[in-house]
Amino acid sequence: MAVLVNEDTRVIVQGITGREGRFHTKLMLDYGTKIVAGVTPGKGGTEVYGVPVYDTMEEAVAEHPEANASIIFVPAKFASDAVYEAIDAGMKVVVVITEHIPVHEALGFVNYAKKRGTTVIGPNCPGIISPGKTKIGIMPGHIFSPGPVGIVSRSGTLTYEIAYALTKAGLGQTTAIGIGGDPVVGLTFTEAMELFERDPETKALVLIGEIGGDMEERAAKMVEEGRFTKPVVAFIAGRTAPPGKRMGHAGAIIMMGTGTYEGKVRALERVGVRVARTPMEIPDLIKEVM
Amino acid sequence: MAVLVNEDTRVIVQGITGREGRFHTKLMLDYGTKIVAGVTPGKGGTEVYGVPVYDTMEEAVAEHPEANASIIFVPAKFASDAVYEAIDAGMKVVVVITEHIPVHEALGFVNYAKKRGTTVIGPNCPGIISPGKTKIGIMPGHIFSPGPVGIVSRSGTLTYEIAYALTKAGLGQTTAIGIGGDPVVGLTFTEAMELFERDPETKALVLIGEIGGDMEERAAKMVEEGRFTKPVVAFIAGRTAPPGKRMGHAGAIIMMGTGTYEGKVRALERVGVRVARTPMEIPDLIKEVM
Amino acid sequence: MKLFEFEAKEILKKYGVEVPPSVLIARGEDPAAKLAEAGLEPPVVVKSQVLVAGRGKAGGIKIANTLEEAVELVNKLFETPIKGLKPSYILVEKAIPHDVELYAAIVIDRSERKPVVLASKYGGMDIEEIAREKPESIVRLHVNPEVGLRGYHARSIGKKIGLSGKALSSFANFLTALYRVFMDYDAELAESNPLALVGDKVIPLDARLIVDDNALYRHPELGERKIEETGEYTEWEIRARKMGLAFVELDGDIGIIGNGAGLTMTTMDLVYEYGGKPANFLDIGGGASAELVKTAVGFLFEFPKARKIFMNIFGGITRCDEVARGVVKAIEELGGLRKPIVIRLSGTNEEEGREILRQAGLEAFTDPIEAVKKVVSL
Amino acid sequence: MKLFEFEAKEILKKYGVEVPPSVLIARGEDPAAKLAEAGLEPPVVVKSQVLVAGRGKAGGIKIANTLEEAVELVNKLFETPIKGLKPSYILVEKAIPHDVELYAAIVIDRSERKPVVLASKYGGMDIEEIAREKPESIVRLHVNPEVGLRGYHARSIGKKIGLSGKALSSFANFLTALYRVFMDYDAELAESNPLALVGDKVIPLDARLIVDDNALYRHPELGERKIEETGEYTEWEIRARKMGLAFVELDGDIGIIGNGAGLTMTTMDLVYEYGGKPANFLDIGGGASAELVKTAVGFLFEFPKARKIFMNIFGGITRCDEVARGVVKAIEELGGLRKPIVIRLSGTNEEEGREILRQAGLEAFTDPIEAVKKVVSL
Repeated sequence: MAVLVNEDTRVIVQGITGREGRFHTKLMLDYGTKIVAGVTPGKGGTEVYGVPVYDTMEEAVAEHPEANASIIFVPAKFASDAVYEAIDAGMKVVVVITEHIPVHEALGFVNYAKKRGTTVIGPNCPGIISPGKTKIGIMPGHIFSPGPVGIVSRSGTLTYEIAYALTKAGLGQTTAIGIGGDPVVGLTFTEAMELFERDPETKALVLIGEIGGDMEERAAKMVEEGRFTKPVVAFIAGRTAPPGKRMGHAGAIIMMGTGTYEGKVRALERVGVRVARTPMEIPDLIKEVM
Repeated sequence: MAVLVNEDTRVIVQGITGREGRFHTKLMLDYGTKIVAGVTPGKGGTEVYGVPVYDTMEEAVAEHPEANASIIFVPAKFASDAVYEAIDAGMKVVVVITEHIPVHEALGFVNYAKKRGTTVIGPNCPGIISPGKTKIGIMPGHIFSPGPVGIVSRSGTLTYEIAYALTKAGLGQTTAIGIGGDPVVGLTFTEAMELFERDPETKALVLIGEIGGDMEERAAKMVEEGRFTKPVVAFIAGRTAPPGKRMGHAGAIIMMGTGTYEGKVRALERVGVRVARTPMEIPDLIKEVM
Repeated sequence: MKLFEFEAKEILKKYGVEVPPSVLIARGEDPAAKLAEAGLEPPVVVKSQVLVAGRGKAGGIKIANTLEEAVELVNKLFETPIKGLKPSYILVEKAIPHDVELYAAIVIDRSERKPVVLASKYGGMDIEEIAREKPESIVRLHVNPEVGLRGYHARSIGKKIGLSGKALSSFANFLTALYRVFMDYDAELAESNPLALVGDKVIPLDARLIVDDNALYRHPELGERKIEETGEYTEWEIRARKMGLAFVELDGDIGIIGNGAGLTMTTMDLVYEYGGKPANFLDIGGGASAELVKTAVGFLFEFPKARKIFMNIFGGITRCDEVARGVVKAIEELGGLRKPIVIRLSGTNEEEGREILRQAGLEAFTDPIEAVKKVVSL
Repeated sequence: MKLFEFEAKEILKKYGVEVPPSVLIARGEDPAAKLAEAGLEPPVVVKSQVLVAGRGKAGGIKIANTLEEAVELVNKLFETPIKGLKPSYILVEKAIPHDVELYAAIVIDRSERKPVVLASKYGGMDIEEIAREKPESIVRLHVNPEVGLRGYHARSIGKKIGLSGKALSSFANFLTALYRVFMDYDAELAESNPLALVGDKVIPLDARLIVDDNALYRHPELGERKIEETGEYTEWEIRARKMGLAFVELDGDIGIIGNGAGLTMTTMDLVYEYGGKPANFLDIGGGASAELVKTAVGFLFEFPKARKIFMNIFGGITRCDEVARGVVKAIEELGGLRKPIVIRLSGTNEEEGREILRQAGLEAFTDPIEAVKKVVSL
């Protein structure tokens, strides 16, 4: 078992003929990800690393009805269309790597996906990996290893840092999900936690948050209400970030009073979630709680 | 029993303080319709024929939680808002009398109503009457009488003509629905027929169609497929209307080849529905089939 | 409201669609000067801007191989009535050589209650003709309004009508632009036929846009269409519309007045059924006042095709006494009973109405069939 | 992109909202002439057009009782820096007498993933202040995007903040217009505070609009905002942005470079944790080239606050060898190792990177904690 994606997941790469799409298709194939098709409008009939390319998702799915997930490397201007296309083509999981998608567009496709029962991961995210099974994303595969720890994270590189520390400490991962750094994302902490709660292999969860928004507070509430029952440890980036400044993708603090480092740590610690001071403490904390 | 509305239906009149709203509130009250509230923005706190008026549907429903239907006399420019407001306030049936609502707006609220489980009747319709029980519309009540015949009609006056003929022939009605003359309406022939099919008191149905669109053809298909099993007779207006001319509300014929009088009669007769040459033949035909 | 070809093309252009280079010449302008200024290279297409269907077959579209010929044709087309109507504008476009003519349109599907895209690889003929001759060529796609018509929908349609590569992209861009126009302009119809395939791009050679009359208040930029310019209405229909009457001219001799579209159409049908021929359709609607009835009756007094008048009223909201008063007023104020009139009154205040007529020397029928037989026999 | 007050008000006006009569004076224009031409009757409000919060408290808003006084104030405000920034425009508005100041805003609720309307009867102070002092006064409504914010939603909110009758209608019209602006302009925030209640209508005394930077390509009409005009950035931040670097200036002395926002923030946190103080945040993002790394290192060489540099790289897409090459290039091409530099390298091509650095005489750490301790100790 794993969360959302595993060795049976069959993937379509949208925007497969672009520089990024091509590069990561190779890396995903090398990792063992089962990529069955690619889509780039106007490039139907070609191949990328042996993967057949189609003009539309409709055709790709007609030829590869087993496909159930897609990953999007399409430029921001066309990325929303690609998400709708993936949802309409029946994908259960859609990973949106693309950065700089207008937030109103994200609102649109995220709400549409929910209605249609599709899980959108991202946008502006590194993707999802179930170590040893499949990697649908741009994370370096070798730093992850199979094991009992779930990871859900708002930050890319920080995920790698912590996953690598866990791996070195002998703590492998069921699944690691980078949910993306944009203000509006398709899969939130609490939604990811519902999935990890139901996954019997996941014995503990690492929550990697950052300043801005209130996802960490909502995660704490979920723990408090007993809707997430497994051990959780957390790390929150941005303790020393000055207020009102946009730190990379960490959004501004507009929702009254929420979004501060202190607020998040307080909310988590109040419900018994241990919050690490440095990413390097995470493996020890996990060992303590597991 | 009756279809959609009966003596238990509790009605809110939207646009109750306007000329039409006020006039028909009086006529509906006289008929025995249970009107519990009216809504006109800015006129909250007043009364119309003893009916309390509120600024919003939200307030009206808070005070009269038993309300389950509304009728809309709001001018075209504001009518769509009123429909959404009624749907959001939890009305099960919304009758839209208003004419001249842009068709793109009708598309919007009709689709929204379907998702929310609300039945919209109209726009541009005379409403619905379950004789002897309730009248939510602008039809003259006295020409209807209780009995076993259902009526569903695209035309207002023609409904009155035929209902009156039925009444004079001793054939009362369970419910008569004027679905409205606009190209896009909330309740179609086939949707109304599903309701009449399930109503045990309705023993036969009169279908009053007109040229344009393909609702009659779809009704015929429903009979053919055994999804409507009661006796049906029909009258179609516009046999001699010249093609391409808009005859009052009967729309132009843009959907290739459909919408002609001949096509509709052929479709209906092919599945055994008797089509009257004049409205006056309807009572005799009903007697024959019932 | 139907837009002229040049208006529809202007709008498409605003939405990023490439249209043929052109110049618009209004009646009274100097065609030679306008053409010289525009600098179009012949051959050019000279197109009468009228709102009637079948304009090409009626001689409203001509090709000119030189500018001199174009000037001649412009002058000629200004004087050529198309289905009875002389144009106020002529559009002169650069001729676009092409091999393939496609069809693309968006309309509202009443039953599905969604916009529907129609496309075919056989453009150049009417959609009805395509439907008859190449029905299997018509690709239909219903648009989920929540998602809109997006690039991938348009590409899927394009593939199904045989396009690929860059032509497919060009078609997809055109179709999504057409959809945005359809939505933004509250259109009942947005169509291009023919939509030419020129190399690997599509160019609309013709464009039609019909805007929902009920939504016109949201589009003040479209301005007012002079009813005379549309070519949709006869002289008497124009007069009626200006008086606020819902009137359609027909070919018979019995003037028809009814209340409600369905009943009025049915009245026409009844007249035919019993051997008569209606001269018109005239619907006074619901709740008509005596004044409106007077206007309607007076209008048919004037309308030369109507040799006699049949008025079929079923009183609901409309009150029979009010109708009767209007008839009497027309007779009293508009020069007497100028044509034979047969009246059927039924419903609300029927007796009062009948009494009012009786005092003016008129007898009303209750049964429409008897009334029809009577009027046909006159 | 934050819009200036006058821009936000122009847009609201286009959407039918009544705003105070005003005149905009650009730096270099003649205030007396502009004021005379505008014909505003005093008293007027003279408002510095800067994009910083708390403008009023910082002395950027003044009242003038005569036009002479207004001219003086305009001249004075042009020379008055607000949080370090002198304005390019001054807006002079007719003062609007009013008793009640409301608050109204629309933002995106990230967790609900819907637009949310916020309103309060206690305007005039920051929403954070209202939330602290009158939390029960804040009315919140999430907008179902399929339906939009319609009149009845706005009326419901208006009633809850105590409005009725015509004032309620005016507020509802304002709020639905604000929502249309919010949607049409891809806004992150659309706000009016204070929104004055004047008799039975509402008038926005201030207006804020922040447009999503990612959607700016859809709004070419907004033009380019000169980064110097925004007052959001320090001189060094402006220089960094023009070089394409994601850089935030801080108060310490350790220059920070990281890859990825989360890791870079964490690097700052680690520096603090071990007693140091970061001079900046500088994120080179994912997959940085040697050239970009060179630019970033060179920038910190110049940046005076950074006395020493700490580079924390975890290689994922970013390759450690590429980063190392960039560091070496900076040293070789930009004048040597101008400041002490501590580098932590881990992940993809870590060994290759370490070797490249070693050849240039630099030793990279593997453990970030050891690296932090080192840089703090320098």
